[in-house]
Amino acid sequence: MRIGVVTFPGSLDDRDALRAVRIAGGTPVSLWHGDEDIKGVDAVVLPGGFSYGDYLRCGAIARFAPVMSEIIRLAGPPTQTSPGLPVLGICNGFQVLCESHLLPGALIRNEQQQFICRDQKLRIERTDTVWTNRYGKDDEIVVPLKNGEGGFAADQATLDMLEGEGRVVARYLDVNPNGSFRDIAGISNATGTVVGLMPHPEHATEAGYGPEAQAANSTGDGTDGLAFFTSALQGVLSA
Amino acid sequence: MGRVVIDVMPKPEILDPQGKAVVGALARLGFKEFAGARQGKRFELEVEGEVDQAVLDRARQAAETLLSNPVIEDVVAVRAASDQE
Amino acid sequence: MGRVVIDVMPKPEILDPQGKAVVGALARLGFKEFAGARQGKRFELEVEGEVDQAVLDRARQAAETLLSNPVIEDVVAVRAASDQE
Amino acid sequence: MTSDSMNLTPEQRAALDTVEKAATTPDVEQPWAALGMKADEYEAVRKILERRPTGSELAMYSVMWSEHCSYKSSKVHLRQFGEKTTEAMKEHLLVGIGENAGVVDIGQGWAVTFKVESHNHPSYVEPYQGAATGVGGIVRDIISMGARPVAVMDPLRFGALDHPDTHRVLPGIVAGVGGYGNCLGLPNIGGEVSFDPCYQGNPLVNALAVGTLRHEDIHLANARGNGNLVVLFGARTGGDGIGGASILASDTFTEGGPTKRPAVQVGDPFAEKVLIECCLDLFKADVVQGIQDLGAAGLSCAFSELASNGDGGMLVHLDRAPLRDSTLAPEEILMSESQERMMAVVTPEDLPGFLEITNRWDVEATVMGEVTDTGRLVVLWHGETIVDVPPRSVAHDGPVYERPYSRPEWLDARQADTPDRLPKPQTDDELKSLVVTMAGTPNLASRAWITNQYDKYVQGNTAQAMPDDAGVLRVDEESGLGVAIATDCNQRFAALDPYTGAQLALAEAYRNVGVAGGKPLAVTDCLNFGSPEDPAVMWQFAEAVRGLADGCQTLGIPVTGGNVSLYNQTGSTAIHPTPVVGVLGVLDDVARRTPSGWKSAGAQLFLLGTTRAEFAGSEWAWSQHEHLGGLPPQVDLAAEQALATVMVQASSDELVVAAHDLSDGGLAQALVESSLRHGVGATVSLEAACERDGVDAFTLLFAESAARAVVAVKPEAAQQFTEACQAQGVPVVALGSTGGETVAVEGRFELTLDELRVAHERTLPEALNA
Ligand SMILES: Nc1ncnc2c1ncn2[C@@H]1O[C@H](COP(=O)(O)OP(=O)(O)O)[C@@H](O)[C@H]1O
Ligand SMILES: [Mg+2]
Repeated sequence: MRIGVVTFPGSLDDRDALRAVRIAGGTPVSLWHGDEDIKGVDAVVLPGGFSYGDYLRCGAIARFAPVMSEIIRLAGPPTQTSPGLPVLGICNGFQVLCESHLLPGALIRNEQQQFICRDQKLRIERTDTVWTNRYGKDDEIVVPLKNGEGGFAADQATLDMLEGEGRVVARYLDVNPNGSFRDIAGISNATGTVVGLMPHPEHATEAGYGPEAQAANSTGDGTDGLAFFTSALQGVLSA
Repeated sequence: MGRVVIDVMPKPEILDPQGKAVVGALARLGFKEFAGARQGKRFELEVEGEVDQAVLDRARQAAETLLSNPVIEDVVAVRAASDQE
Repeated sequence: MGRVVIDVMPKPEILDPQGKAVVGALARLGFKEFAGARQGKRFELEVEGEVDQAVLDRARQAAETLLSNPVIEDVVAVRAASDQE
Repeated sequence: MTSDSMNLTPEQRAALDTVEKAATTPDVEQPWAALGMKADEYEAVRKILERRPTGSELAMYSVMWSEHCSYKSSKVHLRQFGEKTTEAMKEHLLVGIGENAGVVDIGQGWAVTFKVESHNHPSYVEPYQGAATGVGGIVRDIISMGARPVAVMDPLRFGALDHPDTHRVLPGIVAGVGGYGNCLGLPNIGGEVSFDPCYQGNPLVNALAVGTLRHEDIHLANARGNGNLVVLFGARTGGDGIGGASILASDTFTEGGPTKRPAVQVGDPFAEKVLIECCLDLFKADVVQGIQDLGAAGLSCAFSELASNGDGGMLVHLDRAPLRDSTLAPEEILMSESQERMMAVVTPEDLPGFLEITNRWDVEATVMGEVTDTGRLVVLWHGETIVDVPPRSVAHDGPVYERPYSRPEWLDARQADTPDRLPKPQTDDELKSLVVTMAGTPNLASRAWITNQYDKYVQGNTAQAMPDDAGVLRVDEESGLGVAIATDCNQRFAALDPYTGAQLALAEAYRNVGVAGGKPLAVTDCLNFGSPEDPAVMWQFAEAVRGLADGCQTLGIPVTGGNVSLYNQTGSTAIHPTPVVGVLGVLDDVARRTPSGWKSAGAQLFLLGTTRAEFAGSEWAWSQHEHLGGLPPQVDLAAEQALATVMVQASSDELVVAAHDLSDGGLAQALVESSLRHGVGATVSLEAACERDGVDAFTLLFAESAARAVVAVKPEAAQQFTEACQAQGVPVVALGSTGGETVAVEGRFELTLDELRVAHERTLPEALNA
């Protein structure tokens, strides 16, 4: 199973995402923003960071990178021959997905006007996505969150649509760290192939380097995020 | 050399955390008469030569594809910069 | 209800990384006619009643103390919003 | 790549101050004083050149001979760091003092480079950008050694928490440190925050960066090889911080604000991030002979240092420098401190490969000139010679001052005013409420409001960070080899006695690293002081350096680099001497580090070290009585060494589950912090320790004696652990055990973790969110 991780200028968590894919048992493949070729990978992770410095708007410039045209084309609505390329956008990657209109809504500046780094409790609400099928419904986990512009925003109709179609993948518990509407931490497209998530599961895949905080369904050693990556291995196979 | 000014503001119905912070800070400094505040962006683009309608059309296109995100923002103005600006 | 518009731009001599990123992105998207770009801020403040000179004076004061950082930014305009805005 | 050889107009040519013109117009008035030069310094330049300098030469000498770049006041003292480094101490030193940063061998072919620097004055003027560019600058030092930057730390000092200017300065500085570091993808793994009115007009922003590399990847700043090319790459040059190096760093602030408002530098962390990745690719492709970052004094520094550390000559075409502002004069280009620039020496054969990599990263690169064997640094401007100097005279042979120093006469009175006269708590109830109050003083309260704005996870190698005693990083993913780093300084101790104070700073950082399980290897320091022209300040400086150098010699760990920041004062009032010390240690496997909080009940608690009635300069004396007097705690470096030896061994034998060194706030604060860390309380009994050391409960809880730690030991390992302590001669006494929802002192009082948490966590948010 080959999972590609895109490096944009200013990507930061790309090496961490590659490591997470490896720990999960997949084959990590580095992808370069300036290439249209995605090297035939089975799935793609758009990593965290500050692509192009996050100047203008987060993800706005990265969305026009050559590699994104290919990803947008392959990840688009499913066709008879293809269920759509699975894509996980983490933090800045989530912002790129919204700017690319692969996911609805947008991410705006944190309500408290500060960058925040914390161990964040989440509830996994949708488990029939490529990226969350190894979690149980309503599992409570802890993964790091670190962002300055992580507030998920959309109009009422879009929010109602997301809720109605069960497309909220993860929700913040205990603390809403950035003013996200309806405590939304992550959403998916209709088919569950494309997922955007503000917190960082790739930073909770190795014992000793993840969060110390625990939740009801925590693994106990700070590796609650690993299942995002093991899910993809599973999900791509059965797709 | 000409200059185009493009103004982009958060959509009224979308939460504007920066605007909210601005009203709060204004009130704390005693500027209580300002009951609301919104914070957007102002771009200035430079072109060789005159700013004519063709340039303005291109600038609007740039504003709508790159400089604003239609989900959360409106392009409120695209115009030639006046001389004092 | 009146509205005051305040425009704040990075000082010309100061590095403007955002503007730099914008020109680069515009060029990559084929908007090569825009040779330079600067990105600043636009504020809209709401007041009860008319925007008269007194309000504008207060707004300028707010612009200069809070809304801009005089070390790196200039307040380029403080004015009543026109009706279309 | 060729110079934009737009020819100068006749007027421009006439206005240009060339070497030729300087030789024939010896009497032209020059603005050396406005550039911060002294008359004798200007004369010295004339003597070196045997003529008057050109405007461009004057610009170069003035910035390079400024206090900030030349260390002219501090040099005679700093020499001790080299002189007191014995051969044995150099065992792990791959690159010592003098390069951009020292490099330390940590084994398995890995090396680490680290250094701390100040950005104090710029951060007062423009907190966000000042702090941001401070981080940017120190990170470029790390890159220029050939290393990948892997973490930052930020020792910060502010005025009183309730002072209005602190509310302007602190949020901006913290946002700037975070904004830049987070955007670079460098985890922040620790630092310090201290509040003291002495910093009201003069906050301190020190930034430390760490990088890792393989031994064979070390790069140095020198220009060798006649005919090799000198390449400037990164951001364009603008008018940032022109004259900053001399004017900013050599001038004091007067009451109410800076005397001169310097042009502020604005950082572009994105450009720096790209520059980091680009440099790493250049190193990997082996297309760089020598490399230098551009910081203070910009091109003046890069040209002259590269040339004088190499074959001694260089010819550059200054008009080729890509500019952000086309109106800049050559003098300004030479002085500009625009950020995010680097300079490399590249062989002609490697140039295509070099440019391929810079293109891939969209980084502008320009061949400025070449290395020569003439022994002269020659700078051309559109073909005209505007600089022709011996590079060493600019970079290394600046003035050296033996500034007069004398022990301030007020010190006797201060030292005589001991805390003995202060009223102490009498009852257990008073002790109990003091524990709560102290947990919430500005200097002891939780730093989460600040540290939550820093990314500590990025890169995935952070084994430990805030609020633990030391930051711990994995360096090798296979073996778990890693480093622990801590920075410390109690400026009140240094104010009472700078020699001892500097040693206490060293001892505390050393202890923090040792307690976390790191074997201390090397030291970096940032010496923040007032004006060297004040003999009292100069004495403090001399004493602090002597103390630190002696201390390092005793501990057997070398100073590998650092920074001096002088003129930190408002009017004639200097800050407390603030010698910030960073210590780096190595762990064979970071999985066996010792965290500072206990995670579970049932561990046995021991107190290591001896407690004396040492309250001078303590947080108790200061926060409860605004008292600063007496003599600081005793330093016993042999005891620190023994403590670290025990703790490093215990961590690698996995005997201990947690350990916290005792420093500000003493034992009480350590118990509170270690209990709050994971919400697991403790029950302790003070009697045995009090009796052994002949002190009362108050002293045991709040004194700030050095060489102490509280350690949580697995019950089955208790005997082995105490024997290990005894074998090293480390005093050890059982305190109690972990568990429960309270911090309980048997027979005296009990505090719930909830009330302690509220007291500890609310101070900063209440003050700063207002
Ligand atoms: N400015 C800062 N940036 C990052 N971490 C900080 C900062 N200030 C304090 N910390 C961290 O907070 C914790 C507590 O700080 P402090 O009480 O000064 O530690 P210690 O007394 O062990 O030196 C430490 O982990 C320290 O590294
Ligand atoms: Mg400590």
